[in-house]
Amino acid sequence: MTLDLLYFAWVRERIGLPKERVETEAATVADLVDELRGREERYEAAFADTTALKVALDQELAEWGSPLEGVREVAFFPPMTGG
Amino acid sequence: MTLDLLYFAWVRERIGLPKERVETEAATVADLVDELRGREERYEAAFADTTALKVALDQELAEWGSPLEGVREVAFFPPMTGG
Amino acid sequence: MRLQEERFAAGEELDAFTAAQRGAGAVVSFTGITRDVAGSLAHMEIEHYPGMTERAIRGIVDEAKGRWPLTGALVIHRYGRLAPEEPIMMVATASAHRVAAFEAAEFLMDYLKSRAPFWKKEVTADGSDWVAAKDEDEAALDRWS
Amino acid sequence: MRLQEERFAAGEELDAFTAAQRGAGAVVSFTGITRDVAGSLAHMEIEHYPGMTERAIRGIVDEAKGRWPLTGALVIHRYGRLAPEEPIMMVATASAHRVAAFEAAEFLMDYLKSRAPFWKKEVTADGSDWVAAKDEDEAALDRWS
Repeated sequence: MTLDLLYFAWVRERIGLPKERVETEAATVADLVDELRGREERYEAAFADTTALKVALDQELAEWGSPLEGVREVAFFPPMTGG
Repeated sequence: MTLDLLYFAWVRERIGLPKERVETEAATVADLVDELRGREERYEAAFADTTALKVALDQELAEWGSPLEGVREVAFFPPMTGG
Repeated sequence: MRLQEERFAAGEELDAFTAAQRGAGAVVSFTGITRDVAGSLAHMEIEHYPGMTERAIRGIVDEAKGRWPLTGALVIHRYGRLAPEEPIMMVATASAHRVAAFEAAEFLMDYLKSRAPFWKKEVTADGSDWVAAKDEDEAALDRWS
Repeated sequence: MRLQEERFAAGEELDAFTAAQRGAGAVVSFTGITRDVAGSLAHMEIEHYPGMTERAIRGIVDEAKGRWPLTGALVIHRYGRLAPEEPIMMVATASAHRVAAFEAAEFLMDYLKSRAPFWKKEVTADGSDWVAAKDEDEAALDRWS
């Protein structure tokens, strides 16, 4: 499956890019994160503490256990600080 | 003792004047109201239901049992509707 | 604190108030408007108790400043004759943080409603009626005691 | 709902919003301002997630309109680079009665804080830092559940 990954705020800064396209067979968000962590140290740095991170699937907030089936866009970011 | 009495909103309308000066020996607000009630029907009409009224002594909200000693100005009015 | 017969522009007042704040991250405003409920309001008359009104508002504002860390608070209230859809009054509060600004504005409104000596009369084609105080407005004060 | 880089004037927005309401007796506004806490803020940068931001704000506004009888609701949020003491965002709500207008404005703010995809970075002479989300902001949502 092809996924667009988006990174925001310090996740984007640690990984060093705002967006990338990946091929993956990961079933859940957690599986995808494990896969990314194994890639390079900058991913390991970004995903070291997932309790400090949030994830959105196709622009809706989701959970680490959420399935990726049918999803096109996955975004990782720290807790929002709007307002 | 000389008191300035002030009336507002429908209390003023029922009594038919905004302000008057009275001589009284009433010890409390309740005594004063009893005295006024005995005067004329328009006072009886204004003070018929004192639970619907508020009183201020020298521009501070007070109670029906509050003493009048040292007071100069007594105001009667319905519950406020500011804001 | 201002007590006036003339109409005021809430936006201008908000901008002037905001510009005067130092270190405020949050500004809350409330504007009360003469509402033409039945489509029949000719005008509204607001009576007040000169002297006590100023004293009561000052007391309420001082109490708010004691309870919340405000950089400033504004109260404008009109009296006299108001047309439908005109601003009756406004409050504005400013603080470093939003919760203080919101709570202080609500506190000011709750107390101005029930403890500042204003009385509203609605005049329609059919006659006029004093606006009755609502039990819920008196009950709203319990939140702050 | 507006998402923009340009500065806006809260007073003008408030007046335009108020003028567009029918039957509103109460208008509440909140303005968030870039606060220069230590006297050292050079500027603030606000990043957002285009697409999701609009969707999230629309969802929050719709939820507010479902919960309270509002005659209208406004959200303006900026992104990009902001100087100190500039307006970051504002919300305005209008209703027949004050409690609905206040609660809806607080609801909008609580959700915009923690559920709209914005991230603030403070840039000072010493470097830059992402603003950390506060536990109390997340806890504030409990009030509405």
